[in-house]
Amino acid sequence: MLWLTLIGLALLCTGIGYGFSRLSASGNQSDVLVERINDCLPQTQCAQCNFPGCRPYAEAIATGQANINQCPPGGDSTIEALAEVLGVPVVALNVDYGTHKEPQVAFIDEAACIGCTLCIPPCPVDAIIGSTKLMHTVIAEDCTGCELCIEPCPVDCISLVPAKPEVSQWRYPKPARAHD
Amino acid sequence: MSEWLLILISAVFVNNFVLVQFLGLCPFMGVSNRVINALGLGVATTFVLTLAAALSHLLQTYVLMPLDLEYLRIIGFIFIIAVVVQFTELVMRRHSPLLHQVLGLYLPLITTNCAVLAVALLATQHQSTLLVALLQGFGAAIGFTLVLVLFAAMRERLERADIPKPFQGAAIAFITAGIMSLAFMGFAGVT
Amino acid sequence: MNNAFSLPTRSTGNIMMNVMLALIPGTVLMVYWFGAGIIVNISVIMLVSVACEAFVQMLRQRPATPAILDGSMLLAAWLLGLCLPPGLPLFELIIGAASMSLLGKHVFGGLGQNPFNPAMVGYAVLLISFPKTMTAWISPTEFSQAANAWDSITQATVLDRLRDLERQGLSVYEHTLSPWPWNAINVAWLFGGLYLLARGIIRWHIPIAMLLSAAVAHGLHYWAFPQHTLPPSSMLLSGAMMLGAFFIATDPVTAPSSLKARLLYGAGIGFITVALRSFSNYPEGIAFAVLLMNCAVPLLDRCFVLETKP
Amino acid sequence: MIKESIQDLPGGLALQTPSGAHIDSTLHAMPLQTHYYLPLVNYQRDVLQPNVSVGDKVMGGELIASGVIAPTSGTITQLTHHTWPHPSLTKVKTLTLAADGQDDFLTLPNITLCDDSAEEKLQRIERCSVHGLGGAGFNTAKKIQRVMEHNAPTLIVNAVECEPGINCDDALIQNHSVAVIEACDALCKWLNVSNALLAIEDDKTTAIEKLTQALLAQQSTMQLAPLSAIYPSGAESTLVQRLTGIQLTQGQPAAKFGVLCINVATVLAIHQAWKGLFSAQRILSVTTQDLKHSVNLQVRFGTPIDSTVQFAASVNPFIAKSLNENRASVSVGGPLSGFTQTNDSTPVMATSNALLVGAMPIKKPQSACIRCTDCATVCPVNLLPQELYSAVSAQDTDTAQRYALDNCILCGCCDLVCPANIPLTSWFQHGKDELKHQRAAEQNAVMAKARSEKHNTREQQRALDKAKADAQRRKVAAQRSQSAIDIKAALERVKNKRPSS
Repeated sequence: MLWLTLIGLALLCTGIGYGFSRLSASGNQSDVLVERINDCLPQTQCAQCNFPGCRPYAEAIATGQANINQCPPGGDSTIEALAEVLGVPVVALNVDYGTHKEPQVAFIDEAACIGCTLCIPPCPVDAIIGSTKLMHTVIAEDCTGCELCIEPCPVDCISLVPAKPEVSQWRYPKPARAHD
Repeated sequence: MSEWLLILISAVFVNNFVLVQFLGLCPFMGVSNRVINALGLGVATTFVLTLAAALSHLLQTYVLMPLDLEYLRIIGFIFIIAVVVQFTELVMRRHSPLLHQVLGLYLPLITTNCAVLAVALLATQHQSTLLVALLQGFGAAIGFTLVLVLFAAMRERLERADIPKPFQGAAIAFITAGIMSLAFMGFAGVT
Repeated sequence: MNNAFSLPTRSTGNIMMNVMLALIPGTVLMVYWFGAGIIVNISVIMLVSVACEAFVQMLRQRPATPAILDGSMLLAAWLLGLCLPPGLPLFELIIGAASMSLLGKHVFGGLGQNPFNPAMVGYAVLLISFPKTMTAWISPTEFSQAANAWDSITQATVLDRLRDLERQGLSVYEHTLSPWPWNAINVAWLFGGLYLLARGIIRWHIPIAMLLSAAVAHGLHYWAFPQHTLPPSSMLLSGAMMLGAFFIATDPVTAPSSLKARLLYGAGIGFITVALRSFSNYPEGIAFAVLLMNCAVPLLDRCFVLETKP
Repeated sequence: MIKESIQDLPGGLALQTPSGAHIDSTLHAMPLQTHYYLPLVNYQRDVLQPNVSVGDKVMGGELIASGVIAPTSGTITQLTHHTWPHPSLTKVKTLTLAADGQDDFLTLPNITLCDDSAEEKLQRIERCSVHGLGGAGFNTAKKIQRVMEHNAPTLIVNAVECEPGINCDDALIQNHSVAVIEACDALCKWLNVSNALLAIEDDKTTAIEKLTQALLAQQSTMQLAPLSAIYPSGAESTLVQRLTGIQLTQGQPAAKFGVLCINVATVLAIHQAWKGLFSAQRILSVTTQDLKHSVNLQVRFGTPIDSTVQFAASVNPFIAKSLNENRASVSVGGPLSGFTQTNDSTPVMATSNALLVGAMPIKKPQSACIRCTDCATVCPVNLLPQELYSAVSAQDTDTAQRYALDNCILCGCCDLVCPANIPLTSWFQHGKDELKHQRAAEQNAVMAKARSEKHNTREQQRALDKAKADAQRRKVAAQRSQSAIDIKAALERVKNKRPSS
């Protein structure tokens, strides 16, 4: 009797296993996760995290190959958002990858530019326009301040400036609390 | 009718799994940081628990007892729970990807929820009918969902409170759960 | 802000003072019937809880004087004192006061942060830890020597006695109940509450919703089992009903924010109070009802994010 | 002629001006100053580029930057960083105009209501730099353009100044009621307005009387909407809601629903623009901090605050007294909505509707919030300020949004009633600003993501194309080299076949 039952159970297990293998489709769960992680990142595409862009970094986080504290432009708010999505504790930014700065944009000193076009391909968001032997310029609204164009410039005519003038960056300060 | 109502009330409040019997504490602490997550886990648990309670009852009554195999009860129930969870996940993924995206994360967690096994075990201890087992499972799950959601909302509020450093995080969560449990003790004796 | 507009100014301390003022008549009546034990309770609890408060403020390196002077702890201590039977052993009083102050308030960050009513936390801790002494409302005066046991045992024990009768399967009317001291005290609470309403310290939503739902729930129960329950007319004036409705449930810190949520909150307390009084092991359900509804407050607040005004 | 049955404001405060208050409704015109300071910044805090350079001579009315006109004729002497009337107390690029005393203005042709096109009328409003004079300083032409998309819009002329200490619109109406009604009628006619209302508090009896007379005299179709004097009845969202029933949420402009809600002084400015007059001045109330004495001045934009206050002091001895006692204390705006500014050469702008002179009231010590909900009772837009405060102070922007932080109109009622003296409005201002920046950052991230994806696909495509082209070239080269070898071999064969000589 016992043997019969065990055999029956084994058969049942096989059946269920077969059913599962038929039912289970290749999951797209990881894609969804990568997308949710990518949405938390600031999309500067600066590669400071040592990955070639925000999405590759998101993929690395999703597969557990990278930590959530490697994004200097995003700073603490990005780390908090990632911790929330992944259900892991919040950690401090890893300063090996850089420090958090206020938003900035690239600026080309147009007098010094020789029109070499070397800075155009590295720009991850196509924010530099210009042509051979002609002056280049940065579209400030599209620039993410990733600094990737600084290195290739042979005459060092690209610098980073604060994204917006002081007065539009100004925020109402946090009031004092009773026990601060 | 009033008997069924009593079973439900007893399962939801009086013998609340989390706050009175202290079962299923891991998801209670783990998935209560956001109300929306808590609700997701609660719904998934309700589904699985109700189904598992009924199936365990069937297994007990029609397989284990006639064959005198009651010593296999725990293994059998765990097997059933795992199957139900996996089954739920697969069906959900196939037929309702949206729901799966919302609840998918929590489904595997339910397998390890000791409350599910406890409900199945307790329901079979008192030689009850299938309907009673079903009601008990459902009531327990509703009770679980209720306190989970209440607790999640509470934790969202505590997150904004100015809690002394030594009590921040898990400490205050446990203290809060303790006081909630104290409140649920008021139901003691309701029959 | 600008003081050029002649707006009525009120401060936190002012609000607490008014509530304490409204507590005086009921307290006086309680002292009249139960003796100075009530005063002893209140003073011990006040002392211990203020000491706790000062200690915590010292640990957190914050000024203690304004925290004590806002009166919130004193008020909570007074309320807890009113709920305890006179002659409670000193160490129980200390435990109650410490749980109220530390567990009920300060672990959550102090004034304004606690999700549970501190006085009710203290009460529940005591009731569960020391059920025997906590339900012995025998007055120390000549009442205890009286021949008829019912005279010496007042209303909280009327509810107690009711439970015993019910357990024994006896009808309420086979025994004469003389709950009138408690009725009088409840009327005193009611007047205090009306004073608070008139001064605008509390709003009508919570007390009215609570009393209404308690009356409806009790009415249904009475209609179903008339011989096992008190008549609804005396129910609203029994136990701590009025104290709960006007002073405990209306604690703004632990009540929901919006008026709609407050109606639900009050109704929930009323219903649960009656349910617990009727079916649970404990004679009085208000403390647990308040704590249970406190559990639901964050969720209620999350559901009603806008104020609805008439 | 008078609109009946207006909904009550859900909340708000009846702010009484102190007894014995004296408001001077005469309009005192300020004499021409020697210097005017014109900040190169608009109401959205965008920095503007100047059209003129230092040393240029300008005529009154000349556009010296987009939306900024010269208030008089003179010479641009400086381009410096200068303070401007804003709570940030920051400095912005500012042009200094030294007046030449001629006060010559450019002349613009008259625009007639029937003959000229809508386009021309709008352009004229833009050209004369008409901005909202109620306090927000919106670009009026843009606002009207938005309303013109609607067929028969509703016009609400806002003359409600419920904040004590501000009475410039009251003074304007008392002095120019006929011109105001004329201007309103002209606007109605142009925009084909179906329903025109003029909202004013019911306690401004003189102004209402004069308006009624003017309405009768002009046979106007305007309706007067007297509102009970409860602060903040004049806020756009509550006003539109009460008069039309349209619920404005999340900072939606009323124009989207075909409602033009516009300040009464702005309406007059539009009308005057059509007549060729530039909008380079406004009426401004100067009030003592205790709100007991108030005068109304006609001030050109760019006039320094200190000279304005000095002039007010010369008109009213009580203001002079208050000024003597507290020389440095001036706040811009009313007692609730205003902010402290030092009494210096900071200029008056379109948004400055009042100056308060005197010592600021001392702030009472704060204590913890006990959720008493007094703030929710007075909130005119039905928010729960205590919950918002808890969310904003914990930097929980999601929760703050759930409690509708966007709907807050920053009226300051909750501050006034809070028993714990918590500066709630400052918190909400801070929270709104943080939210704005967060949303901008999210928007930028979305755009950058899209551009980066395009960049990546294009680069990949280019790499693929290149690889393909390389392969093709290699193949061709291989073929070519193969054929070269073949030719060589053939030549070789031919060579070998030839008999050697």
